Amino acid sequence: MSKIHSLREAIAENVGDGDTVFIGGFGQCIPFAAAHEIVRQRRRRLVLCRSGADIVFDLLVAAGCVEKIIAGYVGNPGLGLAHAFRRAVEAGTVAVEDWTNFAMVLRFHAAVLGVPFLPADILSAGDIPAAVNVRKVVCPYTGRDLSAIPMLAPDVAIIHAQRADAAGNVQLFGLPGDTLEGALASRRIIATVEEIVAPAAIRAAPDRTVLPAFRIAAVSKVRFGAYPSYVDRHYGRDDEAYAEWDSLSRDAAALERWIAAEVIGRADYADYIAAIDKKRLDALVAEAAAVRQ
Amino acid sequence: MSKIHSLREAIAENVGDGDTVFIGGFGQCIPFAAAHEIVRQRRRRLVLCRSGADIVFDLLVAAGCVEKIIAGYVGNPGLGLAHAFRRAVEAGTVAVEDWTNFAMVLRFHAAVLGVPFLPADILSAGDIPAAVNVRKVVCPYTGRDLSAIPMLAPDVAIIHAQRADAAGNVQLFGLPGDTLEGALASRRIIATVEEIVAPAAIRAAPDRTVLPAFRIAAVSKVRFGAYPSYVDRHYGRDDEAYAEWDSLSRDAAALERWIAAEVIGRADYADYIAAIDKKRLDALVAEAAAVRQ
Amino acid sequence: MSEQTDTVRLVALAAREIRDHEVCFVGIGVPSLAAMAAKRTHAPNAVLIYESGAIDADPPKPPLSTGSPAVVANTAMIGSCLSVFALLQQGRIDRGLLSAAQVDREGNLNSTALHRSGRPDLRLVGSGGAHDIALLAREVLIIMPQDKRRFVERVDYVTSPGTRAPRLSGRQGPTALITSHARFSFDRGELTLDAVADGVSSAEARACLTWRPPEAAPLRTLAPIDRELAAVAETLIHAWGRDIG
Amino acid sequence: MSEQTDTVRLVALAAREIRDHEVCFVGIGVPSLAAMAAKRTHAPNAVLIYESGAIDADPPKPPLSTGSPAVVANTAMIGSCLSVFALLQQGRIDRGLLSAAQVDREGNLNSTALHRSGRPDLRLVGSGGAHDIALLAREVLIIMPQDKRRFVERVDYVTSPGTRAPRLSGRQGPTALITSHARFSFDRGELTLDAVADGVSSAEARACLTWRPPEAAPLRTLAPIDRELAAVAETLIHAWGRDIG
Repeated sequence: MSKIHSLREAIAENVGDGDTVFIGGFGQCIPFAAAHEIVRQRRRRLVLCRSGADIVFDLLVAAGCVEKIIAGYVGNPGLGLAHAFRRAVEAGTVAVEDWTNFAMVLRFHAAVLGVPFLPADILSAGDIPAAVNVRKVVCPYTGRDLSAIPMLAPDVAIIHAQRADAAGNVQLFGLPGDTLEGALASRRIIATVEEIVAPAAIRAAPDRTVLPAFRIAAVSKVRFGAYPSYVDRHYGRDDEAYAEWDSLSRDAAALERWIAAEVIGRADYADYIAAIDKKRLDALVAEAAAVRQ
Repeated sequence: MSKIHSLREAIAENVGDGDTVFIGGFGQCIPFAAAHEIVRQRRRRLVLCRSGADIVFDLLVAAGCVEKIIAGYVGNPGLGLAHAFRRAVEAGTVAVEDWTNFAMVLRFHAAVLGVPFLPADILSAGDIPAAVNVRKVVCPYTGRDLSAIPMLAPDVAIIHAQRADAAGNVQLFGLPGDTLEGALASRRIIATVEEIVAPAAIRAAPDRTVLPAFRIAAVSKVRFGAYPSYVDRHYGRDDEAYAEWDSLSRDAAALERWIAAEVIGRADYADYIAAIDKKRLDALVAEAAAVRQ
Repeated sequence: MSEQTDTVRLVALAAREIRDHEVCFVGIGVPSLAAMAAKRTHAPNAVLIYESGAIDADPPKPPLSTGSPAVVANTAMIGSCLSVFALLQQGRIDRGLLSAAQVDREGNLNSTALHRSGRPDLRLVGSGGAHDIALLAREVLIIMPQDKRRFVERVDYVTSPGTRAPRLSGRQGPTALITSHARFSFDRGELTLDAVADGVSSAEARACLTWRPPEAAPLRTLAPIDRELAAVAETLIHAWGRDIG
Repeated sequence: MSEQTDTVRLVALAAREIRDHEVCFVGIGVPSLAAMAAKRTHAPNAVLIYESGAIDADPPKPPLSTGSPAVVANTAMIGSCLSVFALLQQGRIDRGLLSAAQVDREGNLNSTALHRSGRPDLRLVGSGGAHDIALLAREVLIIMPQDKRRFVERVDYVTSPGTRAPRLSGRQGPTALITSHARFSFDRGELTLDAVADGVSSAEARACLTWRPPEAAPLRTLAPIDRELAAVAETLIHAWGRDIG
């Protein structure tokens, strides 16, 4: 009954060309290893979705995997634009549906609750409502007009967490952001984790389990699988790597060369991580340890 | 900025006659101490609400505090009927609105989300929909007919948890049931807790905080405040006390005498707890310790 | 007919309806005993969900309440009421297990009130999650003691709708009803005697009904309950220590 | 005019808008620096909420992302995106702090796209939670650098609606806009020069606008920024280490 697979198998079996893919992580636990694997397997025509997306979206766009993005925000947080995304949207090679972060969370939440829409008091003014064709619904008790936020159920969710057991029970510590809404909204869930633990460790702390095994399609152990984002208790955020992406991604040709060498040219994420200065990683690990003494 | 009050003050200041009161706890953390205090202060015409209610509702009904119950279930779990409740409903002295547990959770969830209703695929058949006058709503995207579950925002929520700091940040371990939905749906929240801890203890484990200080009206430290229900890490459930209630509550006169002596006749919950066989409590404490070695 | 008591047969026959790997939404009492018996025998990978929020539970002893320490003690996950009802509405629950004070020909269940002539209705506990499970689980298994008062042509109050209620696609409503004496189906939307327990006649199986239900032709006989399952059921019933039903 | 830099004045004047005990929904960049400065000076009980789910945060250093380790490091509670947006829609957020690429007379904000003649629009990051905050916070504080390109009569794209949008009762939309040089109000639904910073003329305050806004009469002058607040703002800006805006 083990759900443990190599990340290569997990992506090969669960992410198809043209799939709508939710990518988890909000600040922490952004599944970069899985994104690299998607690039390596040259998936095409993906529809990416989530609330606020960071440079993991930019990477997938730059690598030519993406046809459309459905999101509330796509950028390099605190630094500015996602340059590959900006170029692709301006060139018309990637379509974008502009929602808001709350709207995206509600779209997933509707799918989690199994209903086709949820009412909300957003998307009632400005240019977003017309751009996404949001419809109205009237409260049958109060007569109040609300926006009907349509459910969104992705084909597959890709998330990263601290740990899971072989059965696929996933435990996430620290900020979940919109990860659990997006995952539970999706038909299939792939989880990468820092460590695989015994079932007894899960059942000794069941209020730490955030996704039950029966909802998980595959679990892959990938140490540093969310680098350069961070994982509470494991490693800090490599802000400098985000700044490096800001520089690198301004030049389309240089970015293409980097992807060829550092993503497609690597056997797997361990190979990519092995090439990073060990002192740099050690410092991030020390930083995480300092937060929770 | 301390929110710490005696339970007497917390109830006196936050629970008024005629209030709609959410009572938290699902299996664990049922706030019996707070209920005893409500009885002792002779609150009247309360409207009690939650999803599945146990004998804490029966006690409040028997003590004459209740005008109406809005719930999905009222009973003595595993043992059968809530006898005082049954007598009161049959005599017409307490009104009851019969929802379902999911419907009640959605009513609170709508209030938490700040919307007047949520769509759902329940209350579409059987005798419940007409009894509670549920209305329909049509999905503007799919044309699908759904039930519109109306929001319910209680005046005050009363909950029990393991710990809080003086500012009012509450941490709950183990089963929350519908406690957090009901609390966050309510205008005011009163929390009783087993222990008050330093703010640093809260901020060292922020992913354990379930209610933020700014939403809390009052915190009271009441050791064994959820007895005879249980509190994960503190004490087990006194199943025998539930069985004793089943016997006792069958006789209205005997029950009235018991309430006069054991609730109204006690200075506070500590006084009530002090009268319980210490071996019995020790066994429950040992039981809880055994669960999480 | 074997030496097994009615309660052992009730729990064991209900347990046999549960397939391995199924995701089951479990109520307290017989439903929980049956689900636990299945998980301890032929369905070790059944995923038991209790409405308190316990997901993939494996209680060490029969819980008195859906939120009892036993439900939580060995569970894989603690969610909330909202999270498990969301799974239910999403269509991710294969089988809901229900019992009630009354059941009728169409599988309607009553756990709200019983009519009494010349007196107010006898007030019961209400739906709990039963109404929700009846409408939203992919299949519903009804478990009832062999008790004539509990089988009526039309329930006094429809708490949990039966076979005639409209439902989302893939939600079948009641598909089987188990007693200590028989298995009933709802193949044509109506309670239908599908199979009798080993050693039970069709007349005995029907004795809990005031009407004559359709019968499958030919009427099957259920395989005898094996010793292991009977022993597990007996252990659980003993640990439960209260009335069944 | 004092020695304080424009960025120090921008952060400090914005910080002064935040009252103690207010519940603030805080975006990254200047809004976060202003909220942190307020919390470290006159508003120690301000409750800072970040859309990542951090509630009652007290970041040890300016976070680069709304979900950065600094946001979480010293927070009282970690919820989810859903739980904090729920608080927002419930009406429990006193003040939302926003910045944007463009703002117009009615307080509409644009963070989605900029028109360019003869070329495709310049694509920006999108709403994030800004649209939601603009509609649902009880009051919205807009914080903008003194930069002529960012003040337009009509924004190219209305990401976050301004004063004219219909809202739930108690939700006022933008009530103030702070630059390094002035405080603007939206008292009549339109950007109105309300007060100038100490040592700034009304012409200087208006220099970022291509149009002449209404002015409060008499036009107030804001109190000088005290040394403590200026020092805190400067420390935060230094730790931020990136462009403001």
